[in-house]
Parts: sequence; structure tokens; C-alpha cells
Amino acid sequence: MCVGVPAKIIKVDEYSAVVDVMGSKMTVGIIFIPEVKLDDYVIVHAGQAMSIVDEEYAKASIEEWRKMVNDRDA
Amino acid sequence: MCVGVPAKIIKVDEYSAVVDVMGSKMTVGIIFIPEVKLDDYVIVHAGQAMSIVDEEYAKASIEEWRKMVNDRDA
Amino acid sequence: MIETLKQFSSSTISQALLKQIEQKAGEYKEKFGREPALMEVCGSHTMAVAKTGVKKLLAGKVKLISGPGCPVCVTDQKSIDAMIQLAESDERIICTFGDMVRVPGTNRALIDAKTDGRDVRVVYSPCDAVEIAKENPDKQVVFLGIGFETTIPVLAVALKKADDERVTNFSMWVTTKLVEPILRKLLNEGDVQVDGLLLPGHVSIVLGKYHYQYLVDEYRVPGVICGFEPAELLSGIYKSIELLLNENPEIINSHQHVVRDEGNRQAQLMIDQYFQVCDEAWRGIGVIENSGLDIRDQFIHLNAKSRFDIKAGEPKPTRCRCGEIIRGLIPPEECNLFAKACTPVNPIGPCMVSSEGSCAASYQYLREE
Amino acid sequence: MIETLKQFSSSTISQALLKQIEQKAGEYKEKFGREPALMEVCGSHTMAVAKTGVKKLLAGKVKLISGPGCPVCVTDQKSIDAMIQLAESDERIICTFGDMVRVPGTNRALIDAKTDGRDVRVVYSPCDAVEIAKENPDKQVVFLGIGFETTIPVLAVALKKADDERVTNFSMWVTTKLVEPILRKLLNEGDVQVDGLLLPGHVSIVLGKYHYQYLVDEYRVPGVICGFEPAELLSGIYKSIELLLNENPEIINSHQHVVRDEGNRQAQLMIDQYFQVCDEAWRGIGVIENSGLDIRDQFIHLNAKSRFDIKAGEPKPTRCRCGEIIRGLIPPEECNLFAKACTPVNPIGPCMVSSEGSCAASYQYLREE
Amino acid sequence: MVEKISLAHGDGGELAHQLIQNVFITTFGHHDQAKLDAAILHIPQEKLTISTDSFVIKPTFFRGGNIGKLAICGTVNDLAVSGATPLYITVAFIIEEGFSIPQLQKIVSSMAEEAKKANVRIVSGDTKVVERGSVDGIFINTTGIGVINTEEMLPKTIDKQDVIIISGTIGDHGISILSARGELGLVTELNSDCASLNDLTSEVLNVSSRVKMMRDPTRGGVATTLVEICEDFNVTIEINEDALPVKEEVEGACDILGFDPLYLANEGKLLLIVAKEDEEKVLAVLKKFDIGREATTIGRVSEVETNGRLFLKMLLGSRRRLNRLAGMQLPRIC
Amino acid sequence: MVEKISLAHGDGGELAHQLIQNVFITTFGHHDQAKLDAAILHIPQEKLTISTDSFVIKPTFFRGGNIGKLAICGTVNDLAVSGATPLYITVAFIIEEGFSIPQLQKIVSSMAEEAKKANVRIVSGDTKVVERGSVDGIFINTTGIGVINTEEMLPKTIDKQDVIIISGTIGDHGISILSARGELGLVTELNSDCASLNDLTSEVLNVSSRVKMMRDPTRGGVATTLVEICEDFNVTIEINEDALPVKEEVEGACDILGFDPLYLANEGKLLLIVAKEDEEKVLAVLKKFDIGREATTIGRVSEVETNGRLFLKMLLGSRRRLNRLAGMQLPRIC
Ligand code: SF4
Ligand code: SF4
Ligand SMILES: [Mg+2]
Ligand SMILES: [Mg+2]
Ligand SMILES: [Mg+2]
Ligand SMILES: [Mg+2]
Ligand SMILES: [Mg+2]
Ligand SMILES: [Mg+2]
Ligand SMILES: [Mg+2]
Ligand SMILES: [Mg+2]
Ligand SMILES: [Mg+2]
Ligand SMILES: [Mg+2]
Repeated sequence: MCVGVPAKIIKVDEYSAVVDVMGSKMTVGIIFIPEVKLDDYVIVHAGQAMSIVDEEYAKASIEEWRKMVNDRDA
Repeated sequence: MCVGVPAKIIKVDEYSAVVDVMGSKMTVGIIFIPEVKLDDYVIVHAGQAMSIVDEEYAKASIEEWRKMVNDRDA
Repeated sequence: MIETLKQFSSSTISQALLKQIEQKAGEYKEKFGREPALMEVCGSHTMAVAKTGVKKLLAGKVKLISGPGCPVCVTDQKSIDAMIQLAESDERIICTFGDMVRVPGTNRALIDAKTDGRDVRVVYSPCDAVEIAKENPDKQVVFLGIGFETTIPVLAVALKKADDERVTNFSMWVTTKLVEPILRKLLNEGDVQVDGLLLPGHVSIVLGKYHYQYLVDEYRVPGVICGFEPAELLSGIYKSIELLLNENPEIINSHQHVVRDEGNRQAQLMIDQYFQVCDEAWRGIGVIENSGLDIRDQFIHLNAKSRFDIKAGEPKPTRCRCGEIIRGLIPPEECNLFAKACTPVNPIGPCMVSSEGSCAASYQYLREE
Repeated sequence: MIETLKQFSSSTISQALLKQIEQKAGEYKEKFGREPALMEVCGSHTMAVAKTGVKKLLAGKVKLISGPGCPVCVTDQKSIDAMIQLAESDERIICTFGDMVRVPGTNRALIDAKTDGRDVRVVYSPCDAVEIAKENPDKQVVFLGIGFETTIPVLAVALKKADDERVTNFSMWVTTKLVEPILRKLLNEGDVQVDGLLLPGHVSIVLGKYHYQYLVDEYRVPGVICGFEPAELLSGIYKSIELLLNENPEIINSHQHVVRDEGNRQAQLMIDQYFQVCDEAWRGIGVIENSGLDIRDQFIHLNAKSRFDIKAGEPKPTRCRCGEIIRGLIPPEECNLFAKACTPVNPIGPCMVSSEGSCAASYQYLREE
Repeated sequence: MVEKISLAHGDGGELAHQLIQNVFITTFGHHDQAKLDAAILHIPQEKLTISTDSFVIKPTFFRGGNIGKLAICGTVNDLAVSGATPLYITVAFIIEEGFSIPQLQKIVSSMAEEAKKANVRIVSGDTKVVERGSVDGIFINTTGIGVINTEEMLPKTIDKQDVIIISGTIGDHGISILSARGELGLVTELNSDCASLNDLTSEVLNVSSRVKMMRDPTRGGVATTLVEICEDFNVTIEINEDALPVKEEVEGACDILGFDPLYLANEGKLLLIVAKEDEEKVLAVLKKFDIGREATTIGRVSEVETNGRLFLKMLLGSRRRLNRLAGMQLPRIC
Repeated sequence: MVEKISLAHGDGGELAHQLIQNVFITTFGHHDQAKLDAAILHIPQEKLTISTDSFVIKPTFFRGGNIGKLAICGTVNDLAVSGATPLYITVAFIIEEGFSIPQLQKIVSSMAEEAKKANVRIVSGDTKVVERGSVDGIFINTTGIGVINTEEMLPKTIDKQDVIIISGTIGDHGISILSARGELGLVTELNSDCASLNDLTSEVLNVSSRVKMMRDPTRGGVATTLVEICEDFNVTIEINEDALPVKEEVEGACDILGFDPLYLANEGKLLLIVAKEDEEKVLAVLKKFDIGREATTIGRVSEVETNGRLFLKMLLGSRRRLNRLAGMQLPRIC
């Protein structure tokens, strides 16, 4: 439904931030995530950061999958 | 002081005429020579016909010069 | 972080999940006598399951039905004609997402208008269109605002910017769509067997998990919010089948690292501030009450529909079956024109040209001939 | 007719006339102790005597002095700067005769403004500029009206057209010059020895023969109106020397097939209707009272000088000696810059770039190095 | 197929593929070459010559030709005047988005036809489509390769008294294009002289081994071409005003606008420097051709090993120097 | 000399003469050739190859090069991949009135430098100046001639199990240019890969006689180039998603804009089809070069004598067909 990409915040201004996607940079709006801070990862859609990526949850997902893999292998 | 070229009238309208200069054609104004008629030769300057060429006088000039030439040769 | 996210496309994990799904799908078939049918609501999911091969790999085991989640594809032909007509003026600059430019109108597409000399520009962000308006004060700049709930708040940001900065030559032509009304419509009509829903990863950023509770409460259909990488898709499908086997419908947020259960409050507020619900016409379906958003009356000065007198006639009917495809009634291959008269170079319907269209996905990713 | 006119460039006739002139010039020298000095008032005559070789062939026998008859060359530097400044706007289209585009202003020429993106167009007829104005209603179209009495009525036609057709975005920047005041000035000052005048073939179409009677009555200087073809030039020169030998000044119309003795009444009336006399600044000479024509107050709405606020600063003085050249005080070769710093590619003064300029004529037609 | 060129026709994708297949390969007719990045040439010869030109003419279509025909003739002629037999030609198009495909087809067909006439093979092509406004319609580059068959190569040493020959009337192309542009109000029915000259040059070289140099006096006209020869080879040339072949329409147009035919472009004229002894022979050969019927001697080499200058001998007997144009010819009024 | 190109620089007159003298001849450095309409080539060989391309890149200057460098590399590469040693190149400029002469000088210098690097001689030139608005800045056509030294010519018969090798990361040029345009807000420090490949190709051909075909995957990218090979030579090729070398910046940019690196242009990458037996040998040679350090095998020929199709083997093991682009890549949002 919409392209969204994880991008790292490398500079924060009042209403905008510069993000880096593996070396490619872009200025995006942060009106939807005013709490964002340097080094956060955000999902960018059409020039706006929509969400801050929570690494804990991401790791938990992977953990869950790994367990499934191991369960199966076991 | 000004480029002026003899051109033959090949079409006459109310305020303009089409002239032919040895095959190249152009539309020119005739406001200065309202008496102009088909087949007249006119002097054209910057898109306006300025004067009707009088062949009699032209011939007279040539006659005059020829006489000078002959006088000299004689 | 990137290392973590990269694992979402890990081949090992994905292969393992595939096997797990096959097993669960087997159990399902045993129990219910047929394969489980899941609908990807979201066009990006349609694209992702095709592009990664998930759809092919699960063929015969899990039925993946493409839903109405491609915003270009669901846009009514008359709306598309109106947007193209809008471009037919030397006084205007039409700004659009790349997705719209090749979509066929009744007579031609935006790109043909551009070829003919109209000023049609592809922008990445709607705010770029406001900047273009500021740089071209003698032209009317119109942004074509299409999209579902992920994109709508972004459109609101552009409206806010134009309004705050008093950019008087900017306006937006809006035909946005909402997820809930179309899902209700599909589930109410019941023409297509949908056992569970893969819920959109990005729309859900805005809406959150709780929003979907009506699916469970009113339709007893389970849903899993998931992402777009192979492992995410597969685990979403796995969880969906698990829920179906348990016969205990529930909404699972399997995209928690991105989607908060309550959604994004700021984005929701922005939507409320600049938009109001309206009836919207959906391709092949017709008008659905309160199924879209248009610019609030308070900001009517930014609404291209009131600024320009555009009257698109009734579109010429074609044999394109996009309408049925977006409702999940038929797969693209069942359209007689598919890959014959209709190809990405010569698209007959929007589903063949939109980057999220089901026909485009089938043509590009599933077809080997 | 064409056959008749072709004889005007007959080599036989011209050769014979040359010989006759040589003889007459010999008589003159015998009688007066020096060669006869004739001034070609007209720039086209300057060009013609150079281009046909007449000047070279008569060198040492008849002194041909170039006069002030090149309209570009006599235009004051400040006026040229103003016209170029006029072009420095994106809102304007400047239309001009080809003659003006390479004339150097203090900083640059019109052609440089064009290279920089200004809209400068060469037209053949001033009326074409009115048409351009009609085609470009959102631009101000300005025609640069320069010229002597042949061109002034043609400018009047364009003014009439713009006025009759209410073309509100057309105007004309006029710096025209009149022949009589400058001739009086030169003859009054007497800095240059002029025995007789070759009177302009085309200006005389408008003015007629009788107009020049003041030369005879007030200055006792004879004049011959003649054309531009070799035989015409030569016979004009011949008749001039004859008059000088007779010591009986007179105006001869040697261009009778084109010039009526009374001139062209219609053209004279058009001039009167649209123009009024004004003081004009002449290059290297300064302002001469009543020496030019500007648009009548009644048509001030067509006058670019009142429409646009153009203020050219004082031009930077250069070592260009055009001012002296147009007064016939020195030949181009006496300017230190001639053919060194100043060439047609890099003109320092207008005389090097105008197609009728004395320096251009010398550079192109007389110089062998 | 859509009727207008779009940017997608130039991006190397499906539409580009279709354009090349349907318009270029079908018209130029070589299917295998198209599969490769570079064309293979078979040339049984060691002395090769190459020439490149871009064609940007406005208008694209004019009396006597179009940009496509011109692009073939122009490069064929540059090879031909160097004494070579043109064999191969490459064509590269830059096309504006929105350009009409039927018009493109017409241009491409003219190219195929003229290439056939001139007996050259079109061997490599390229098509770029650019955004509207990035180019005005269509520009074409052609690059040609020819072989030199003669023993000695041109140019040969120019001698005093060598004659200057032109194969026909001058300035036709220049005035025809000016009129086609319609800008200065001039209307003529004059055709551009646009033509391939390789038959002329090869016949001339067949009969005379004393041709010193050949040129096609295009932009800048006969005068500029000769000025360049004078400077480059340190010779003085004198041409005669009354010997210059000029069509009446061209003379008339030049009179009106204050132009000089010596500086007008030609696209199908051959300018030769030939030893006096072979003057008649060469003229006779040229006159055998339709496009050489009005061939005539216009001047001679008056000095060699000098600092090169070009002179025009005028009717009255005096001469004047001719220089390069200082800028384009502009219509003069006053 | 004036600092901007004016129309008079292209009309064959005095200013045109000065421009050619001061900028082109001085930089390219051959004074005698300039006197003739066509250049004479000395090629001790019978198998010649020729290739033409126009370069219309915007912006004119970009990270890693400019239009001039690109114009040399591009044509050198088309010759090189055909198995030839590039020898001569012609250059033809179309320049907009008002273009900066110092910038032109920079472009011309890059061309001279790259030509020297690639060991090709610039032998014939052309300059046209067009009215403002008739062209966007500067376009350059180059046409190159090369000789084929090998016994057998490319392409050779493609066999089943032949491998597909790419000389380095894909899409660098495409994303670098996109970023240089600044239109979509993307900023990268990525250089275009713009480079001449003839050293690579000649070394590869030196060590292996089993190179079947070489290409430079420019417009349309690796996917389009391979689709064309599949269709033209009736083979099926399978490439592996996880084997594609893609720089992180390129991947990131593609993620944001919804682009596919397989369809992005490259200007300094060599794509080879090589017999399996020589795979390691060829890779070893490529890796010796700076620009070949990341050479890698990306796929193989899976079928021959079939109706040619290209497939991408995906991470999860299934495959999908790759077609030509249907139009340009456009950034997608929804
Ligand atoms: S294949 Fe084409 S015509 Fe058929 S439904 Fe899809 S878009 Fe419409
Ligand atoms: S040669 Fe040049 S500088 Fe000298 S007077 Fe003439 S125009 Fe002026
Ligand atoms: Mg050439
Ligand atoms: Mg040429
Ligand atoms: Mg030539
Ligand atoms: Mg190419
Ligand atoms: Mg004449
Ligand atoms: Mg090529
Ligand atoms: Mg190429
Ligand atoms: Mg050339
Ligand atoms: Mg290539
Ligand atoms: Mg990815």
C-alpha cells in the first residue's frame, strides 16, 4: 500500500531531520514523530518519517523465528 | 543610408502588394504609392514600397551614358 | 539495527518458516478440507508475495488473494479521467507520485499529456509540489492526492505547509480511500471466501492494531499485521493459519517494531484537522458511503476540485476486469486481455500499470512466458 | 525593365565613365590645383563605392569623403547603451533591424544580451514587430527605430498599425536623424573641405530634389542625387565634377527613374502625422538642435521612452574615433585601433560593425592586408 | 504504435526496443548488426577516411529535402571531397519527446533512400530521446567512413594558375532555408541543392590526376571555404565577381536582405582546385551530371607560398579582400 | 575570447574558427587534420568495427565525471565489448548559445584526458551552435573505430552452463546521476562508475578464448542488456538475486524510491558470458584491475536454442521472469 523504508536519523531539526539509508541521504519531515532523536531508525513514507523502529521488538521477532527454526531442526 | 531594391508588383491588394525580386517574393506595404499597379517596378525599403521605378527615365540615363561612351570612342 | 533488520530477509529463517507453513497448511487442509484463503489487503503485500516468490512457493498450499490495497487500482475511471483532464492546460503544473503517470484514462494517460507538452512532474513528496508552486507563482500547481491512511497524513502535511505559507497557487485534487469501509463491503458481500487477512504494515502505523477489532467482533475474521520482507510475510501467513486452526479469531500485531498498537496519534490528528469523510467511488464497485476523505470545507481554498471546473464524461466501458480483481473475485490470469492486449507497455487497466497492481505483479513476477 | 536596370552595372559603361571621370578630374586638378573632394552623404554610397572598387579606382584622382549617413554610426553612445539596457528584461522582446545587433554598447552589444538569454529578434520590417507583439500579449515588444528620412515613414507605418489595431504591448524606441541639420552643421563648421555632395538615392525618394535647394542658395555647394550601381555612382561623380568645373552650383537629380523632384508626398505626410522634431545627440558631435524626429505627443502611448524607465549612465570614453570619421575629418585608417584592436569580430565602435560603417567598409573592401 | 515520441522511447526499455525494430531496422534493413554494440566493417583497403557532422537544421523539412537527407548527403560529401569512396555511415538521433513518429519515419526513409543512392551502408545507430524543451525537434549526427582508391591522396600541392571550379550555382540552400523559415517574410520556390556529390568526385578523379583539392562549401559558403584554404595552404586565390553562378532568386533575395551569396550555405556543390591543364576536362565531366550542369570556373590561384588571402575581382577591375564572416549574415535595412 | 558560446561560434565564420583553434585543436592537439573535411585513418587491419552514440546527460557535470568523459568512455566501451581495440574516435558537439566557454574547455579537456587513457585518437570533429532553447546546454556525439585482433570474432556460440560475470557493483551511475539532479531530494556521495573498459576487455581476451560475449550494461541496466541477449541469441539465462553486487547507497536509494538496481544504468561495468571452464581465469584477470575488483559471477545460461528469457532466482529459491522496462523507472510511493 505504501513504500516505507528504515532510515537512520543523522541530524534533527525542529520539523525535519536528515536520514541516511545505507549512505543515501534525504531530508524528511518528523511532524508525526516529534520524539525522534539522533541515531533512531524511522520508517519513511513520501518524505515523512512515520514511525520509530523499535529494535527490541525486531530482535524479539527474530528470536521467535529462530526458535521455530530450531524447534523444527530439533 | 538604406537598402532599396527594385521589385516587380505581381499582386495588388488595398494596402499591400506582393512583389517579386527575380523569383523571390515578399509582401510589402503600398501606403506611400497608392497609385501602383500590376507589373510596376517599385523600390522596397524595410517592407514598404517607396517609389515606382520609371523606365523611361532609366532608359534615358542609359542613353546618356552610351552617348558618353560613344563620344569617347569616337 | 541494520544487522537485525537484514535478518528479516534471511534465507535460512525464511526456508524454515516455509516448511512450518506447509505443515500448518497441511493441518488446515486436513481439518477443513481445503486450503486456507488469506487476503493481502495491501498492494505492497501483493507485490512482495509475488516478487519474493512466496506466492509461487505456497501455490496449492495457501491461497493468497490480492485485495483492494493498491490506491491507483481502486481509483474510479472517472476520477482518473478528471485528473488527466486537469493536466490539459498550459497554465498548470500537475505534480504526482510516479505511480499515477502511466495509468490509462479513457483517452490517454498523464504521460501522454506530458509527451504532448503539458507540464506533469513526478515528485517524491507532496511537499515538493508546494515548493514547485512557490517557484512558479504564475502557474497553478496541483498535486494529485491519492492513497490510503499511510499517505493521507502526508497529504495533510502538504496542505498545512501551503496554508501556513499562504501559497495561493497550490491546490490538491484528492481521491483518497479508507481501508475499513472496503473491507466491510467485501466481507458483507461475501462473494469471495476470505478466511483471514494479512493487514497492511504501513497503514497500520497510522491506524494501530486496536482499530481492526471490528474484524474480530463483527466478522469473526482474524488478521495479522505484518511487514514486507520474506520472513515477515511468512511468519504473518504462519500466524494467520495458526489462528484459523485455533478457530479463535484475533488481531495480531506481528509488526510491533514499527506499528504501535494504538497507531500514530499525531498522524491521526493531522488527518482529522485537514480532512473530512466523503463518499468515494471505487473502481468496479461504485460509490461506497463514507469510504474516503476529502479536504475539510475550512480549507476549501486548497481544494482543486472547487478551484477548477473539471467535468469528466462517463468513461468508455472496457473489457478490463480490474474491478473484479481488486475485490479478489478473479486472479489476473482470468482476464482475457491479460498479457495479450494488456501489457505494462500497453496497459488497459490500472492494475497492469500500477507498481502495486495485481495484474502488473502477475505479469512481472509470476508469469514465465 | 530588369534588362534596363541591369545596364546600371554594365562593365563597359562603367569603364567608359571611369575614363571620363579621370579626364574631368584631371581638368579639375589643372584648374584648382588639387583633386575634387566629394562627400557621399549616404552610408549605402560609402559601402557601394568601397564594394564596387570605385573608391580604389579613383584614388589620387577624386577624393571621396564618407559622410554622416550611416544611421547606426551617428547614434550617440548613450542612446545605444539605453537600447541595450532596454533589452535587459525578461518581460520584453526587443525587435530591431539586423544592423543594430552587433553594435557595441559601453558594456556589451544586443547580441550579447541575446546570448545571455534575452529575447532579441531581428526583423526585416518594423510592422513585423507589431505582429510579434500581437502574438506575445504577455510581453512588452519594443522596436528600435533608427534611421534617416527613408526609414522614418516606414516607422510611421508601424506606429499607425499598432495604434489602429490597439496593440497595447507595442512601443518604439526612436532615435532617428535628419539629413539637413547635419549637413548644415558640417558645412557651417567647415572643418572638412567638401566641394560637392553625392546626395542619397533613397532618402531623396522621400525628400525630393527641391528640398536640397538650401545647399545651393546658402552654401553654394552643388549636389547630385544618385543611385548605387556602378554606372550610377560614376555618372553621379562625373556630373559633380562637371558642376564644380562650371563653378555653377546646382542640384541634379541623376536618379530620376526613382526619385521624383518633389519627393513622396504620402511619405512626408506620414512623417508629419506621427513625428515631431526634437534635438538629437550625434556621436562625436553632441546635440544638434532639431536634428531628429521623435514620436508626436499625441502618440506618446507608443513611445518606449515614456513607457520604460531607462537611464543609461555616461558612457565610458574609448579611443574610438567614429565621431571624427562620420564628420569626414579622418579616414578609418587614421584610427590607431583600426584593424588592430578593432575588427568586425571585435568592434570598438559602431563604424566597424554597421554594414554601412566607414570603418567596416574600409576593413572589408579596401584593405588587402 | 503510439504516434509520438515519448521519453520511454529512449530509455533502453520496451518502447525503445519497439522504436528501433519498427522504424530504424525496418527502414535501414539490417537485422543482425542491431544485436551488437558495434558494427563490423569489411574494408579491403588500408587508406581509410572518416568524417562526422551533426545536423541541426530548422526547419526539419524544406524544399528539396529534409534533415535526414541532408545528414546523409553532408557526410557523404565530406568523405567524397577528401577523395574517398564513402562506404559506411553511422546515424545517431537526438529526438524531443512529443516528436511525430510518422515524421520520423519520413526522415528515416529519406536517409535510407539517399544512402542507397550514394551507395553507402548505414551500419550503426543510436537514438536518444530527451525531455520536451531539451532539444528542438530532432538533431541527427552522421559519421562516415570511406576508402581512398587513388594512389596519391588529396590535397595535392597547389600551384600558381590552378583554377577554382564550382559545380553549380551558389547560395541555393541558404536562401531556400531562409525562405522555409518564413521569418523574414521571404518566399521562394527555390529548392535546396542538397545532394550527394560522390558520383561527381569519383568521376572527376577518374579523368584527372591533377585535382589538387575538393571541398563542399557548406556553412560560411564559398568565401569562407576559400579563405580557409588560403590560410591553411598559404596560397592567394582570386575569384571573379562576374564569374559567380548565382540563381536569380538567390540574387533577388540577397538584394532585399543585404546578403552576399558568397557567404550562403550550399549542400550539394563541389568546389575544386584543379591544374589549369585539366580545367576543361574536369568541367566536361561535371557537366555530364544533372547537378553539375552549371559547373564553371570562378577564379584562380594567383600566388603560392604566401600568407594566404582571398580576393574578389570586381566588375570594374579592382579587387577586394574577402574575409571570414564576422558573425552570421543579418538582414540589413539601413 | 568571449566567455560564452554565441550563435556566431557555430556559423563557420571567424568566431567559429577561433573556437575550433583555441578550444578544440589546442586541447585535442592535431593541427593538420583540422584542415580537411575528413580525417585519414591508418589502420593495418581488415576487421574494423564502428560504433556511435550521442550523449545527452543531465547534469553535464557529476560526481565521477562529466558529459565529455562519458562520451569517450561510452564509445570506447561499445567498441571494447565487441572485442575490438578502439583506435579512433570522432567528436561532434551541439552547444546552446550562451554555454560557458570555460565549462566547454573543461569538458573538452576531460575528453582529451580520457582518450589518452583509453589510447584512442580523436580524429574528426564538428561543432554546431544552436539558438537558446534549441538544446539543453551541450550534447556530444562520439563515433569510434576499432580493430579486431582476435582470430574468431565475438559473439561466439553461447553454451548451456556458460556463466554470466559482472565486473563490479551495479547501478552506481544511475543513482549518482539521480542524486546529482537533485530532483527527488536524494543526496549521495556516490561516484558514477564512468570508466573506459578497453584494458579489461583486452586482458580478458588475452587470457581466455572462451569469452562468448561482452556488453556494457548502460541504459536499461543489466536486466535489459541480458533480456536483449536472451532474445537475440535464443538462450535462457538465470541470474541470482543474492549474487548481485550492489553498493549499500544504491540499495538504500532504490529502497526509498522503489527502483530496481537491475534496471539502473552503468557506465563502467563489463558484463561477460564466459565458458564455465574459464570462469575463474576471467574473474582473476578482472580483479587485477581497480575497476574490476568486485567482479563476480551473477548467473548462468540455463538453456540454449530456446525462445530466450531471463530469470531471476530469488532468495527463497523460486524464480521470476525479468522483462524489459515498460517505461522509465519512476519513484513509487504507494
Ligand atoms: S490484465 Fe489488464 S485489462 Fe485485464 S484486468 Fe488487468 S489491467 Fe485490466
Ligand atoms: S576603427 Fe574602430 S575604433 Fe577606430 S574609429 Fe573605426 S570603429 Fe572606432
Ligand atoms: Mg564532417
Ligand atoms: Mg560537413
Ligand atoms: Mg565540408
Ligand atoms: Mg547507443
Ligand atoms: Mg545587385
Ligand atoms: Mg554505441
Ligand atoms: Mg553505448
Ligand atoms: Mg562539420
Ligand atoms: Mg553498449
Ligand atoms: Mg530490500
